[in-house]
Amino acid sequence: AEKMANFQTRIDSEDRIEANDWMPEAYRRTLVRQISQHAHSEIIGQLPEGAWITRAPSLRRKAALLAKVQDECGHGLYLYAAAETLNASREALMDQLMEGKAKYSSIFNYPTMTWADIGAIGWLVDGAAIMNQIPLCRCSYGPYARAMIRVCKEESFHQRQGFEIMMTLAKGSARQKAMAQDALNRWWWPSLMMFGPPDTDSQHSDQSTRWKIKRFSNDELRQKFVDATVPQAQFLGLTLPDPDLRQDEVTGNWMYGEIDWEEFKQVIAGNGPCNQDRLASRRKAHEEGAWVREAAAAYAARQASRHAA
Amino acid sequence: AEKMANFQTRIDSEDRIEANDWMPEAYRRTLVRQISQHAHSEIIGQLPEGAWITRAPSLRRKAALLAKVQDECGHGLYLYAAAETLNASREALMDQLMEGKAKYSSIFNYPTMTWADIGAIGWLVDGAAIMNQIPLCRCSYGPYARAMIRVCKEESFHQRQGFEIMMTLAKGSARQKAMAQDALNRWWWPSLMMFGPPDTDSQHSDQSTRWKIKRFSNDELRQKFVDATVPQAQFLGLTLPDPDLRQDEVTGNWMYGEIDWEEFKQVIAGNGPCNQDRLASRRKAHEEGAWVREAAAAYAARQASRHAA
Amino acid sequence: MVTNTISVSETPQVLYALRRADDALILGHRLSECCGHAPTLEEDMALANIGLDLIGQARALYALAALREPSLEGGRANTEDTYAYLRDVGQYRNLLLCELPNGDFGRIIMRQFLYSAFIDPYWRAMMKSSDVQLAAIAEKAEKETAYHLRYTSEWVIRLGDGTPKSHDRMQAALEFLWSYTGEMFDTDEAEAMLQAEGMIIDASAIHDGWRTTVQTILDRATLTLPQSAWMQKGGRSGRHSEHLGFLLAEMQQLPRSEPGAVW
Amino acid sequence: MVTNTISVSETPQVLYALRRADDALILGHRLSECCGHAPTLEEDMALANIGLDLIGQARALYALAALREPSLEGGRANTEDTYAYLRDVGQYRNLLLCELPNGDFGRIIMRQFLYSAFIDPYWRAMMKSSDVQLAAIAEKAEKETAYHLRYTSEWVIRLGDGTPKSHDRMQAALEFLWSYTGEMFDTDEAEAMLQAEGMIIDASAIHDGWRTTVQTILDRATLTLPQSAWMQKGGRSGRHSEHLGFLLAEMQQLPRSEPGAVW
Repeated sequence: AEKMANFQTRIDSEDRIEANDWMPEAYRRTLVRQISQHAHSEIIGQLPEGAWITRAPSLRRKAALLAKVQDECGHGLYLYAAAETLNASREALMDQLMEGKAKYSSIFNYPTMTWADIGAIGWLVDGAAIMNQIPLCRCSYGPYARAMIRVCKEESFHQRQGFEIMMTLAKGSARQKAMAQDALNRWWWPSLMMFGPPDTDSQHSDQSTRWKIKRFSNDELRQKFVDATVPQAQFLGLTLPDPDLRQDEVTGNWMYGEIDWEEFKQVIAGNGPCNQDRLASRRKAHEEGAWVREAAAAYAARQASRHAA
Repeated sequence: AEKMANFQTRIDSEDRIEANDWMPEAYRRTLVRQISQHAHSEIIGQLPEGAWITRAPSLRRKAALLAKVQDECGHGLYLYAAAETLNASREALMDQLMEGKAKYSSIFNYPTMTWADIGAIGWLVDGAAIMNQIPLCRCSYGPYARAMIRVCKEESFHQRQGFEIMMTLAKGSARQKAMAQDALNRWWWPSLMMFGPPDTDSQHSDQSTRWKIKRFSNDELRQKFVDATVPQAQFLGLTLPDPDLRQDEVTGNWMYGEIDWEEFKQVIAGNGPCNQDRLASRRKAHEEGAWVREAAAAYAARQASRHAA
Repeated sequence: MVTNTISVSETPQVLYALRRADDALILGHRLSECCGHAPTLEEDMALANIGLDLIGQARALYALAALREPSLEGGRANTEDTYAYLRDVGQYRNLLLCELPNGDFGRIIMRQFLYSAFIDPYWRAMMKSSDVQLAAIAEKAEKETAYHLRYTSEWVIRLGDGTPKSHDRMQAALEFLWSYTGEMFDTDEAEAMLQAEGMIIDASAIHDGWRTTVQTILDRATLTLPQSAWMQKGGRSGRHSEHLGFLLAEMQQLPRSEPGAVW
Repeated sequence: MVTNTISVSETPQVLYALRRADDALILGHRLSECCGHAPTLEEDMALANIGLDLIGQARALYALAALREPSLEGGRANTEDTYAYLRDVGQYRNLLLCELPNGDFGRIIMRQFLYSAFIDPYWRAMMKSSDVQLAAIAEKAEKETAYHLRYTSEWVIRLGDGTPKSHDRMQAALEFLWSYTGEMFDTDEAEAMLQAEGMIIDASAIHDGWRTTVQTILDRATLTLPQSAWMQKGGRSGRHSEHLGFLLAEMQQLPRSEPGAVW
């Protein structure tokens, strides 16, 4: 109990908790869950965008997209490493993912139907992710906070790239503009869902806030995102697919229509358009790579024993 | 010896030998080799054209090509069935093919690079095949002769389709015409090689001729093919890739330049551009289908024992 | 101007014909991908046959759509080939079920079985359409799909009740495909109008019979109907999986590489 | 007129640049296909890295080709994107080796190793090119390919000398790829002209060193150099395998679906 009080005192004084510091088991568990979900999201997040690397319409776009998807893999690596500082092995976490026991961001269960989706993901999905993640750069757990600083830096670059793709399309031919609008129509609502359930329904939040893992509520972050994004859409000359959208005269906030939380629940429950495909892809890569990992382990073991001998 | 003399008498009087008739072992062996090579050629021949079914440029062409490749599979089936009348099992023959021990027509070791290749194959390769096969409709072995009648009928239909594709391209845009010419350039010489080595080098021929398995020499058939094809190329407005091509004033035959028999030898020896790909495709289909064949056999056996019980 | 992407005036009749045509084309295309690669020569021929039937149905239905579509600017009309080759992924109206990648022979068979068990009674009922052209298409198609259903039913039974391995593969195929079957029975306002006119039947009316057929065959195949009731949809309104884009990239490459050319 | 297929004036300098650019682009594209699907996250990143390096090299080489190509009718000039997206399969000049399908991770590694063991010393020698732009491209590329060679060598050894299964797979990969290695060392008249000017080196001069590198690594990997001496060729003159057409259909689909659009 004394330890616990000390711990909370450190948190309250904005001290960073490090891997070897004492921490409550629930704090560790919460972090492992959150960090690993985040890591899984990066790895699964490679897939929808990865589907367009081979079809990117210019070499510049192709290189940028490949680099971006590679960055996501890198983010996954940092994050698994952060989770490992909490004694959760990457292998075990990835097994949970492949067994369908671990969550990842529901947004990646939507398909990338056209090239404009690559723009929309960069603009909206990375935009929402940054909104979620910037406060995490000040998370009480040091290794996570440091990973997030790096991640955020790269993601804001990706977000600008995505916006630039949307701009190019929005200023392009009628077909390109329609493509951009269609992508916006499909990605807008799922992006809003990325901030999680409304505050009235959200679990975990109170404790996470006390521990300074979470610094803003889901609805606060969602509102920030909407307020940032509406003017960007206007700038692009695209229409957000929300007839109820209007600016509050007093606060200046953009009030949005009702989110289809039933859809969100279904996607989380495994019924999104691509859940099955995503897990199947991940499992396939894992299974097809088994012989490689085994061989590498066998070789390393033999090298080690040779050196020992 | 008496049997042998009787046998040759029947052959000489243009009698058809049937499956249950006595025949010399060498006759049987020669036929099995020839029929199975022919069957293999049909099955492997599905692959180069099959590569364009999914990319055929109109629905009419797509349906025609799919039907054609299906016909080739059907020809394979008739021919394996003809070989089975000579006590050679389809399974054993296909195993030889997959092990690389059996030959098939060398032409199918060239790749189909563009859509025009589908035209060129229909026109030239089917054209050459028909030239080779029409005499086989009168082959002394009944089951083979009957299979060939059916095959030839379908192939002359395919040949007309191929010519029509070439015509459409030759009358199309500059790019389409260039595509047709390029395909002709690549398929012309390999088509001439389809008739086999020059008569001066040809093995097996004498005995096969006596047995009325073979009725014309390689060079005779090759000449017929060239004579038939040159006017067709002229009609298309395409140029045969042979600077030495000229019409003999006396015979009216078209004299062609020297064939690169070294290339032919290499392709036969397994070094054609696609030998490796073709066998790999066949093996893959076979391996991936193993569980299906096993299940079908298990089911059939169980049904049989249920009926017996 | 030579165009490389068409627009379609999707009146209810046109939309109806395109939906059915797209189902047939995309599924036929998937089957055509296996040509030369099936587990036996007999199955190679059978799958090609089914593919050919479907492509033929698609052509008849596209021709009908072209006939019914209000003519475009400058009097140009769409054709089977402009529908097939010059529409973008979001303009395709096929069931998600039809665009799923082949996977192994078991999944190919199971997909075809689940579809045939729907489409065969569907076309049979459509033979009574008040639209004589649709009725004629239905009559021809039904003859074909009756065979597809028979052929695939036999294989579902054979593989389901074959070896333990084949049983597991078929059960996995069924689970994989199951959530894509609901879309077959969906109708919308556009179709409701045509139903009211007696032009088309209500697809949802086929559901119970379909379920019985499926249950009967699965029982004989010793396979278990999945429990999950959640059903995917989107294809009918142009919201497709990531798979369809790759299929179209390959299929449309040549016509789109040279706008206006004749092949 | 907006065109959807370009013609290229293939002077020796242009042809040279396109050949090297096409090698890099096509191989880079193949590597990009694995992104998200590698056996480990580290290898996923490494393959993407190599892919990015190659695509970068391709862009530099296409830019050089564009600079050296005599200007087209109407003063239009080709660009990296017209070269990549608006040439037909027969206009591509890459090695057959680069277009072969990925296969498993072992084959990907082996292909990259065989290529890197050639191209790294090649670019090192090209750093002395009399053409300053080529020399600069070579200098940048060599830094990258030195890493590719190190990375792939380590994996060839690790997998060759890993488990019996991995050994067999690597030996099979080597046998599969071997006949495609000869084309790397081919030269022709167009290149001979540039060699005479000191602009480029003779690729065949790299052969012995390449062979030594390969032999050394294969020895450590307990793999056996194939006996067969027959070598495939064709890519340099536009005679490609059936694989390249599928790759291009996918890669070029979008730009060719809308001639003249900016993406």
